[in-house]
Amino acid sequence: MIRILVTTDAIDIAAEQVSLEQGGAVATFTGLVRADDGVATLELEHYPGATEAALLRLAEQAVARWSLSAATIVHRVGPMHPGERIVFTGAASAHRAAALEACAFLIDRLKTDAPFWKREVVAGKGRWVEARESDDHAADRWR
Amino acid sequence: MIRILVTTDAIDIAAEQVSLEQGGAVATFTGLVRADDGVATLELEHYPGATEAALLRLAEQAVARWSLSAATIVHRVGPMHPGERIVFTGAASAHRAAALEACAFLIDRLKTDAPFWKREVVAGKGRWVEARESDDHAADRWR
Amino acid sequence: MQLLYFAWVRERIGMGGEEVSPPEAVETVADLVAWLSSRSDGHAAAFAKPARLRAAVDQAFVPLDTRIAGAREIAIFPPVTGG
Amino acid sequence: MQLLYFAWVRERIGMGGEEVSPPEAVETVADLVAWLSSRSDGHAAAFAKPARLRAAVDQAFVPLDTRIAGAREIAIFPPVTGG
Repeated sequence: MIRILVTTDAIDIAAEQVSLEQGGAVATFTGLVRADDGVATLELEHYPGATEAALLRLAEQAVARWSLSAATIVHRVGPMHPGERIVFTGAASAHRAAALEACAFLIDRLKTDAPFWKREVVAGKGRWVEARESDDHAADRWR
Repeated sequence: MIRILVTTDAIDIAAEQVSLEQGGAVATFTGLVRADDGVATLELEHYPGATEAALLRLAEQAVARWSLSAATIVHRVGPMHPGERIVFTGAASAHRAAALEACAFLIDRLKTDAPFWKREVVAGKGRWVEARESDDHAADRWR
Repeated sequence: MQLLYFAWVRERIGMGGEEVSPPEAVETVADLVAWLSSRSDGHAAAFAKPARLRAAVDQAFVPLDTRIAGAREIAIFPPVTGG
Repeated sequence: MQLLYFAWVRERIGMGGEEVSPPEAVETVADLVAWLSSRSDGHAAAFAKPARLRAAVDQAFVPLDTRIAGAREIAIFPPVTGG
Protein backbone atom coordinates (compact mmCIF):
# COMPACT_ATOMS: atom_id res chain seq x y z
CA MET A 1 0.00 0.00 0.00
CA ILE A 2 1.37 3.39 -1.02
CA ARG A 3 0.19 6.58 0.66
CA ILE A 4 1.19 10.05 -0.57
CA LEU A 5 -0.09 13.20 1.12
CA VAL A 6 0.83 16.87 0.59
CA THR A 7 -1.05 18.90 3.15
CA THR A 8 -1.27 22.19 5.02
CA ASP A 9 -2.46 20.30 8.12
CA ALA A 10 -0.32 19.02 10.99
CA ILE A 11 1.08 15.52 10.36
CA ASP A 12 -0.63 12.84 12.45
CA ILE A 13 2.23 10.44 13.24
CA ALA A 14 0.13 7.92 15.17
CA ALA A 15 -2.31 7.46 12.27
CA GLU A 16 0.53 7.18 9.74
CA GLN A 17 2.31 4.59 11.90
CA VAL A 18 -0.81 2.46 12.28
CA SER A 19 -1.49 2.47 8.53
CA LEU A 20 2.13 1.27 7.99
CA GLU A 21 1.88 -1.64 10.43
CA GLN A 22 1.71 -4.38 7.83
CA GLY A 23 4.46 -7.02 7.87
CA GLY A 24 7.00 -7.41 10.64
CA ALA A 25 9.06 -4.23 10.47
CA VAL A 26 8.23 -0.52 10.22
CA ALA A 27 10.84 2.24 9.89
CA THR A 28 9.92 5.92 9.93
CA PHE A 29 11.60 9.26 9.59
CA THR A 30 10.19 12.58 10.79
CA GLY A 31 11.69 15.96 9.97
CA LEU A 32 10.93 18.85 12.29
CA VAL A 33 11.20 22.59 11.72
CA ARG A 34 14.36 23.70 13.51
CA ALA A 35 14.73 27.06 15.23
CA ASP A 36 18.22 27.60 13.74
CA ASP A 37 19.40 31.19 13.71
CA GLY A 38 16.14 32.54 15.10
CA VAL A 39 13.81 31.20 12.41
CA ALA A 40 10.27 32.20 13.46
CA THR A 41 8.30 30.81 10.50
CA LEU A 42 9.14 28.36 7.73
CA GLU A 43 7.10 28.51 4.54
CA LEU A 44 6.98 25.58 2.15
CA GLU A 45 6.11 26.20 -1.48
CA HIS A 46 5.56 23.33 -3.89
CA TYR A 47 4.61 22.52 -7.49
CA PRO A 48 1.08 21.11 -7.24
CA GLY A 49 0.58 17.98 -9.31
CA ALA A 50 4.28 17.52 -10.04
CA THR A 51 4.98 17.13 -6.31
CA GLU A 52 2.50 14.32 -5.81
CA ALA A 53 3.73 12.61 -9.00
CA ALA A 54 7.37 12.82 -7.84
CA LEU A 55 6.55 11.41 -4.40
CA LEU A 56 4.48 8.61 -5.90
CA ARG A 57 7.36 7.70 -8.21
CA LEU A 58 9.76 7.56 -5.23
CA ALA A 59 7.39 5.39 -3.20
CA GLU A 60 6.87 3.03 -6.15
CA GLN A 61 10.62 2.70 -6.62
CA ALA A 62 11.07 1.88 -2.93
CA VAL A 63 8.27 -0.70 -2.93
CA ALA A 64 9.77 -2.44 -5.97
CA ARG A 65 13.40 -2.31 -4.78
CA TRP A 66 12.82 -3.53 -1.22
CA SER A 67 9.58 -5.56 -1.67
CA LEU A 68 7.81 -3.33 0.83
CA SER A 69 4.36 -4.11 2.16
CA ALA A 70 3.71 -0.36 2.61
CA ALA A 71 5.32 3.01 1.92
CA THR A 72 4.15 6.43 3.08
CA ILE A 73 5.32 9.95 2.31
CA VAL A 74 3.61 12.92 3.95
CA HIS A 75 4.90 16.46 3.36
CA ARG A 76 3.49 19.58 4.88
CA VAL A 77 3.28 22.81 2.85
CA GLY A 78 2.40 26.40 3.73
CA PRO A 79 3.56 28.26 6.85
CA MET A 80 4.78 26.37 9.92
CA HIS A 81 6.71 26.97 13.13
CA PRO A 82 9.77 25.53 14.92
CA GLY A 83 9.09 22.10 16.42
CA GLU A 84 6.33 21.24 13.95
CA ARG A 85 6.59 18.21 11.66
CA ILE A 86 7.48 19.09 8.11
CA VAL A 87 7.96 15.65 6.56
CA PHE A 88 7.28 12.00 7.38
CA THR A 89 8.50 8.95 5.46
CA GLY A 90 7.73 5.37 6.41
CA ALA A 91 8.41 1.91 5.04
CA ALA A 92 7.05 -1.48 6.12
CA SER A 93 8.51 -4.85 5.21
CA ALA A 94 8.78 -8.41 6.44
CA HIS A 95 12.35 -7.77 7.61
CA ARG A 96 14.03 -4.83 9.29
CA ALA A 97 16.93 -4.17 6.90
CA ALA A 98 14.53 -3.55 4.01
CA ALA A 99 12.33 -1.21 6.06
CA LEU A 100 15.30 0.76 7.42
CA GLU A 101 17.01 1.15 4.05
CA ALA A 102 13.81 2.04 2.20
CA CYS A 103 12.93 4.69 4.80
CA ALA A 104 16.37 6.31 4.39
CA PHE A 105 16.03 6.11 0.58
CA LEU A 106 12.67 7.89 0.70
CA ILE A 107 13.89 10.87 2.72
CA ASP A 108 17.26 11.15 0.95
CA ARG A 109 15.72 11.13 -2.51
CA LEU A 110 12.78 13.34 -1.53
CA LYS A 111 15.33 16.06 -0.69
CA THR A 112 16.57 16.21 -4.30
CA ASP A 113 13.73 14.78 -6.40
CA ALA A 114 10.57 16.52 -5.22
CA PRO A 115 9.67 20.16 -6.04
CA PHE A 116 9.50 21.85 -2.65
CA TRP A 117 11.12 25.14 -1.68
CA LYS A 118 11.72 26.42 1.85
CA ARG A 119 11.54 30.08 2.81
CA GLU A 120 12.63 31.11 6.30
CA VAL A 121 11.34 34.19 8.08
CA VAL A 122 13.94 35.57 10.50
CA ALA A 123 13.28 38.83 12.36
CA GLY A 124 10.47 39.68 9.95
CA LYS A 125 12.63 39.15 6.84
CA GLY A 126 12.12 36.23 4.44
CA ARG A 127 14.97 34.36 2.73
CA TRP A 128 14.92 31.34 0.47
CA VAL A 129 16.88 28.36 1.81
CA GLU A 130 19.85 27.35 -0.36
CA ALA A 131 20.08 23.78 -1.63
CA ARG A 132 22.88 21.77 0.00
CA GLU A 133 25.47 19.72 -1.84
CA SER A 134 25.39 17.15 0.98
CA ASP A 135 21.78 16.38 -0.01
CA ASP A 136 22.90 15.58 -3.56
CA HIS A 137 25.53 13.19 -2.18
CA ALA A 138 23.02 11.51 0.13
CA ALA A 139 20.61 11.01 -2.78
CA ASP A 140 23.38 9.75 -5.07
CA ARG A 141 24.18 6.76 -2.89
CA TRP A 142 20.84 5.19 -3.90
CA ARG A 143 21.49 5.48 -7.66
CA MET B 1 17.59 12.22 26.84
CA ILE B 2 17.73 8.43 27.07
CA ARG B 3 14.59 6.41 27.68
CA ILE B 4 14.68 2.64 28.35
CA LEU B 5 11.52 0.68 29.03
CA VAL B 6 10.94 -3.07 29.40
CA THR B 7 7.23 -3.63 29.82
CA THR B 8 4.36 -6.12 29.60
CA ASP B 9 2.09 -3.30 28.35
CA ALA B 10 1.35 -2.39 24.73
CA ILE B 11 3.88 0.06 23.25
CA ASP B 12 2.47 3.58 22.83
CA ILE B 13 4.14 4.77 19.61
CA ALA B 14 2.58 8.25 19.63
CA ALA B 15 3.89 9.00 23.12
CA GLU B 16 7.35 7.63 22.29
CA GLN B 17 7.52 9.69 19.10
CA VAL B 18 6.57 12.91 20.89
CA SER B 19 9.19 12.37 23.59
CA LEU B 20 11.81 11.92 20.81
CA GLU B 21 10.90 15.14 18.99
CA GLN B 22 13.96 17.12 20.05
CA GLY B 23 16.25 18.41 17.31
CA GLY B 24 15.42 18.36 13.63
CA ALA B 25 15.31 14.65 12.77
CA VAL B 26 13.66 11.61 14.34
CA ALA B 27 14.08 8.04 13.05
CA THR B 28 12.17 5.12 14.53
CA PHE B 29 11.92 1.38 14.09
CA THR B 30 9.00 -0.77 15.21
CA GLY B 31 9.06 -4.56 15.21
CA LEU B 32 5.72 -6.37 15.07
CA VAL B 33 4.85 -9.95 15.99
CA ARG B 34 4.50 -11.80 12.68
CA ALA B 35 2.00 -14.60 12.11
CA ASP B 36 4.62 -16.78 10.36
CA ASP B 37 3.81 -20.47 10.21
CA GLY B 38 0.63 -20.09 12.25
CA VAL B 39 2.17 -18.55 15.37
CA ALA B 40 -0.72 -17.83 17.75
CA THR B 41 1.21 -16.44 20.71
CA LEU B 42 4.74 -15.15 21.13
CA GLU B 43 6.24 -15.14 24.63
CA LEU B 44 9.21 -12.98 25.48
CA GLU B 45 11.42 -13.95 28.40
CA HIS B 46 14.20 -11.66 29.63
CA TYR B 47 16.88 -11.32 32.30
CA PRO B 48 15.57 -8.62 34.64
CA GLY B 49 18.18 -6.04 35.56
CA ALA B 50 20.71 -7.24 32.98
CA THR B 51 18.25 -6.39 30.19
CA GLU B 52 17.78 -2.79 31.24
CA ALA B 53 21.54 -2.41 31.76
CA ALA B 54 22.27 -3.78 28.27
CA LEU B 55 19.72 -1.49 26.64
CA LEU B 56 21.01 1.53 28.53
CA ARG B 57 24.56 0.73 27.40
CA LEU B 58 23.41 0.54 23.77
CA ALA B 59 21.53 3.84 24.01
CA GLU B 60 24.53 5.53 25.64
CA GLN B 61 26.82 4.26 22.87
CA ALA B 62 24.44 5.61 20.21
CA VAL B 63 24.11 9.01 21.87
CA ALA B 64 27.90 9.34 22.10
CA ARG B 65 28.64 8.04 18.58
CA TRP B 66 26.04 10.12 16.71
CA SER B 67 25.64 13.10 19.10
CA LEU B 68 21.95 12.33 19.52
CA SER B 69 19.58 14.65 21.31
CA ALA B 70 17.44 11.64 22.34
CA ALA B 71 17.45 7.84 22.17
CA THR B 72 14.63 5.49 23.15
CA ILE B 73 14.41 1.70 23.42
CA VAL B 74 11.14 0.06 24.43
CA HIS B 75 10.84 -3.74 24.49
CA ARG B 76 7.76 -5.66 25.37
CA VAL B 77 7.99 -8.89 27.42
CA GLY B 78 5.47 -11.59 28.34
CA PRO B 79 2.82 -13.05 26.01
CA MET B 80 1.73 -11.19 22.88
CA HIS B 81 -0.13 -11.83 19.63
CA PRO B 82 0.48 -11.35 15.88
CA GLY B 83 0.32 -7.71 14.82
CA GLU B 84 1.31 -6.39 18.25
CA ARG B 85 4.41 -4.23 18.71
CA ILE B 86 7.31 -6.11 20.27
CA VAL B 87 10.09 -3.53 20.06
CA PHE B 88 10.54 0.17 19.36
CA THR B 89 13.82 2.02 18.87
CA GLY B 90 14.11 5.73 18.18
CA ALA B 91 16.87 8.29 17.70
CA ALA B 92 16.71 12.07 17.44
CA SER B 93 19.43 14.32 16.10
CA ALA B 94 19.98 17.67 14.43
CA HIS B 95 20.50 15.93 11.08
CA ARG B 96 18.83 13.00 9.40
CA ALA B 97 21.83 10.78 8.63
CA ALA B 98 22.73 10.55 12.33
CA ALA B 99 19.16 9.75 13.37
CA LEU B 100 18.71 7.11 10.66
CA GLU B 101 22.03 5.38 11.34
CA ALA B 102 21.63 5.44 15.11
CA CYS B 103 18.13 3.96 14.87
CA ALA B 104 19.45 1.08 12.72
CA PHE B 105 22.36 0.59 15.16
CA LEU B 106 19.97 0.34 18.12
CA ILE B 107 17.79 -2.38 16.61
CA ASP B 108 20.69 -4.32 15.03
CA ARG B 109 22.68 -4.43 18.26
CA LEU B 110 19.65 -5.04 20.47
CA LYS B 111 19.15 -8.31 18.55
CA THR B 112 22.52 -9.67 19.69
CA ASP B 113 23.39 -7.74 22.84
CA ALA B 114 20.28 -7.81 25.02
CA PRO B 115 19.10 -10.87 26.98
CA PHE B 116 15.67 -11.61 25.50
CA TRP B 117 14.39 -15.01 24.36
CA LYS B 118 11.38 -15.66 22.13
CA ARG B 119 9.10 -18.66 22.47
CA GLU B 120 6.45 -19.27 19.81
CA VAL B 121 3.25 -21.15 20.44
CA VAL B 122 2.03 -22.93 17.29
CA ALA B 123 -1.02 -25.19 17.41
CA GLY B 124 -0.80 -25.32 21.20
CA LYS B 125 2.89 -26.36 21.19
CA GLY B 126 5.68 -24.07 22.36
CA ARG B 127 9.11 -23.86 20.73
CA TRP B 128 12.07 -21.60 21.44
CA VAL B 129 13.10 -19.43 18.49
CA GLU B 130 16.63 -20.15 17.20
CA ALA B 131 19.13 -17.30 16.99
CA ARG B 132 19.95 -16.27 13.42
CA GLU B 133 23.43 -15.83 12.01
CA SER B 134 22.17 -12.91 9.89
CA ASP B 135 21.55 -11.00 13.12
CA ASP B 136 25.20 -11.47 14.13
CA HIS B 137 26.29 -10.07 10.78
CA ALA B 138 23.94 -7.09 11.05
CA ALA B 139 25.27 -6.30 14.53
CA ASP B 140 28.89 -6.74 13.40
CA ARG B 141 28.72 -3.92 10.89
CA TRP B 142 28.55 -1.43 13.77
CA ARG B 143 31.70 -2.73 15.49
CA MET C 1 3.01 26.98 -23.88
CA GLN C 2 2.30 27.45 -20.20
CA LEU C 3 5.21 28.59 -18.03
CA LEU C 4 5.29 28.20 -14.23
CA TYR C 5 7.69 29.92 -11.82
CA PHE C 6 8.44 28.92 -8.23
CA ALA C 7 10.24 30.30 -5.16
CA TRP C 8 12.62 33.24 -5.85
CA VAL C 9 12.16 32.86 -9.61
CA ARG C 10 8.45 33.55 -9.08
CA GLU C 11 9.19 36.41 -6.67
CA ARG C 12 11.67 38.17 -8.96
CA ILE C 13 9.43 37.88 -12.02
CA GLY C 14 6.44 38.95 -9.94
CA MET C 15 4.04 36.26 -11.12
CA GLY C 16 3.49 32.51 -10.79
CA GLY C 17 3.41 31.86 -14.51
CA GLU C 18 2.50 33.07 -17.97
CA GLU C 19 1.46 31.80 -21.39
CA VAL C 20 4.12 32.34 -24.09
CA SER C 21 4.75 31.44 -27.76
CA PRO C 22 8.51 31.50 -28.28
CA PRO C 23 9.92 31.70 -31.84
CA GLU C 24 11.26 28.54 -33.51
CA ALA C 25 14.87 29.48 -32.76
CA VAL C 26 14.13 28.81 -29.08
CA GLU C 27 14.88 25.10 -29.07
CA THR C 28 15.91 24.21 -25.49
CA VAL C 29 15.01 25.23 -21.95
CA ALA C 30 18.25 27.24 -21.86
CA ASP C 31 17.21 29.05 -25.05
CA LEU C 32 13.83 29.75 -23.47
CA VAL C 33 15.44 31.23 -20.36
CA ALA C 34 17.66 33.50 -22.49
CA TRP C 35 14.68 34.57 -24.60
CA LEU C 36 12.53 35.28 -21.50
CA SER C 37 15.27 37.42 -19.91
CA SER C 38 14.45 40.36 -22.19
CA ARG C 39 10.77 40.48 -21.24
CA SER C 40 11.21 42.59 -18.06
CA ASP C 41 13.72 43.64 -15.43
CA GLY C 42 12.18 40.96 -13.19
CA HIS C 43 12.77 38.25 -15.79
CA ALA C 44 16.33 39.50 -16.27
CA ALA C 45 16.96 39.36 -12.49
CA ALA C 46 15.41 35.91 -12.13
CA PHE C 47 17.39 34.42 -15.03
CA ALA C 48 20.71 36.26 -14.56
CA LYS C 49 22.54 33.07 -13.49
CA PRO C 50 21.19 30.09 -15.47
CA ALA C 51 23.48 27.72 -13.51
CA ARG C 52 21.26 28.38 -10.48
CA LEU C 53 18.09 27.36 -12.32
CA ARG C 54 16.33 24.02 -12.63
CA ALA C 55 13.44 23.07 -14.87
CA ALA C 56 10.63 20.59 -15.43
CA VAL C 57 9.01 19.87 -18.78
CA ASP C 58 5.48 18.54 -18.48
CA GLN C 59 6.16 17.94 -14.75
CA ALA C 60 9.34 15.86 -15.22
CA PHE C 61 12.68 17.30 -14.01
CA VAL C 62 15.05 17.83 -16.97
CA PRO C 63 18.50 19.35 -17.67
CA LEU C 64 18.44 22.85 -19.19
CA ASP C 65 19.67 21.60 -22.58
CA THR C 66 16.46 19.60 -23.03
CA ARG C 67 14.51 20.42 -26.22
CA ILE C 68 11.09 21.96 -25.62
CA ALA C 69 9.29 21.17 -28.89
CA GLY C 70 5.82 19.85 -28.09
CA ALA C 71 5.97 20.76 -24.41
CA ARG C 72 2.73 21.98 -22.88
CA GLU C 73 3.96 23.07 -19.43
CA ILE C 74 7.46 24.23 -18.52
CA ALA C 75 8.38 25.12 -14.95
CA ILE C 76 11.50 27.10 -14.02
CA PHE C 77 12.70 27.23 -10.41
CA PRO C 78 15.70 27.15 -8.05
CA PRO C 79 17.22 23.86 -6.80
CA VAL C 80 14.66 22.15 -4.58
CA THR C 81 14.93 22.31 -0.77
CA GLY C 82 12.15 20.10 0.60
CA GLY C 83 12.22 17.48 3.31
CA MET D 1 27.28 -18.13 44.05
CA GLN D 2 23.87 -17.47 42.55
CA LEU D 3 23.08 -19.20 39.25
CA LEU D 4 20.28 -18.09 36.90
CA TYR D 5 18.87 -20.07 33.97
CA PHE D 6 16.79 -18.72 31.07
CA ALA D 7 14.69 -20.03 28.16
CA TRP D 8 15.22 -23.72 27.33
CA VAL D 9 18.10 -24.00 29.79
CA ARG D 10 15.64 -23.04 32.54
CA GLU D 11 12.97 -25.39 31.17
CA ARG D 12 15.26 -28.42 30.92
CA ILE D 13 16.72 -27.92 34.39
CA GLY D 14 13.24 -27.25 35.75
CA MET D 15 14.10 -24.14 37.74
CA GLY D 16 15.04 -20.52 37.19
CA GLY D 17 18.17 -20.66 39.31
CA GLU D 18 19.97 -22.11 42.29
CA GLU D 19 22.67 -21.31 44.83
CA VAL D 20 25.85 -23.40 44.42
CA SER D 21 29.35 -23.61 45.87
CA PRO D 22 31.55 -25.27 43.25
CA PRO D 23 34.95 -26.75 44.25
CA GLU D 24 38.14 -24.81 43.50
CA ALA D 25 38.89 -26.93 40.44
CA VAL D 26 35.90 -25.25 38.73
CA GLU D 27 37.73 -22.21 37.33
CA THR D 28 35.76 -21.08 34.27
CA VAL D 29 32.15 -20.87 33.14
CA ALA D 30 32.83 -23.94 30.96
CA ASP D 31 34.12 -25.83 34.00
CA LEU D 32 31.00 -24.79 35.90
CA VAL D 33 28.74 -26.08 33.13
CA ALA D 34 30.58 -29.44 33.10
CA TRP D 35 30.39 -29.67 36.91
CA LEU D 36 26.66 -28.80 36.95
CA SER D 37 25.87 -31.46 34.32
CA SER D 38 26.11 -34.24 36.89
CA ARG D 39 23.56 -32.71 39.25
CA SER D 40 20.45 -34.10 37.51
CA ASP D 41 19.15 -35.49 34.24
CA GLY D 42 17.72 -32.01 33.57
CA HIS D 43 21.13 -30.37 34.05
CA ALA D 44 22.69 -33.01 31.79
CA ALA D 45 20.10 -32.33 29.06
CA ALA D 46 20.43 -28.54 29.36
CA PHE D 47 24.22 -28.60 29.18
CA ALA D 48 24.71 -31.45 26.68
CA LYS D 49 25.99 -29.09 23.95
CA PRO D 50 28.08 -26.32 25.52
CA ALA D 51 28.56 -24.68 22.08
CA ARG D 52 24.86 -23.76 22.20
CA LEU D 53 25.21 -21.98 25.54
CA ARG D 54 25.92 -18.36 26.39
CA ALA D 55 26.69 -16.83 29.79
CA ALA D 56 26.77 -13.64 31.78
CA VAL D 57 28.91 -13.04 34.87
CA ASP D 58 27.50 -10.39 37.18
CA GLN D 59 25.15 -9.35 34.34
CA ALA D 60 27.85 -8.85 31.69
CA PHE D 61 27.92 -11.19 28.65
CA VAL D 62 31.16 -13.24 28.65
CA PRO D 63 32.76 -16.11 26.66
CA LEU D 64 32.54 -19.52 28.33
CA ASP D 65 36.29 -19.62 29.06
CA THR D 66 35.89 -16.65 31.43
CA ARG D 67 37.15 -17.27 34.98
CA ILE D 68 34.47 -17.18 37.65
CA ALA D 69 36.50 -16.44 40.79
CA GLY D 70 34.72 -13.71 42.76
CA ALA D 71 31.53 -13.82 40.71
CA ARG D 72 28.30 -13.31 42.61
CA GLU D 73 25.76 -14.04 39.87
CA ILE D 74 26.25 -16.30 36.85
CA ALA D 75 23.53 -16.69 34.23
CA ILE D 76 23.49 -19.51 31.65
CA PHE D 77 21.18 -19.33 28.62
CA PRO D 78 20.79 -19.95 24.87
CA PRO D 79 21.83 -17.33 22.28
CA VAL D 80 19.52 -14.33 22.63
CA THR D 81 16.59 -13.79 20.24
CA GLY D 82 15.04 -10.44 21.15
CA GLY D 83 13.94 -7.54 18.98
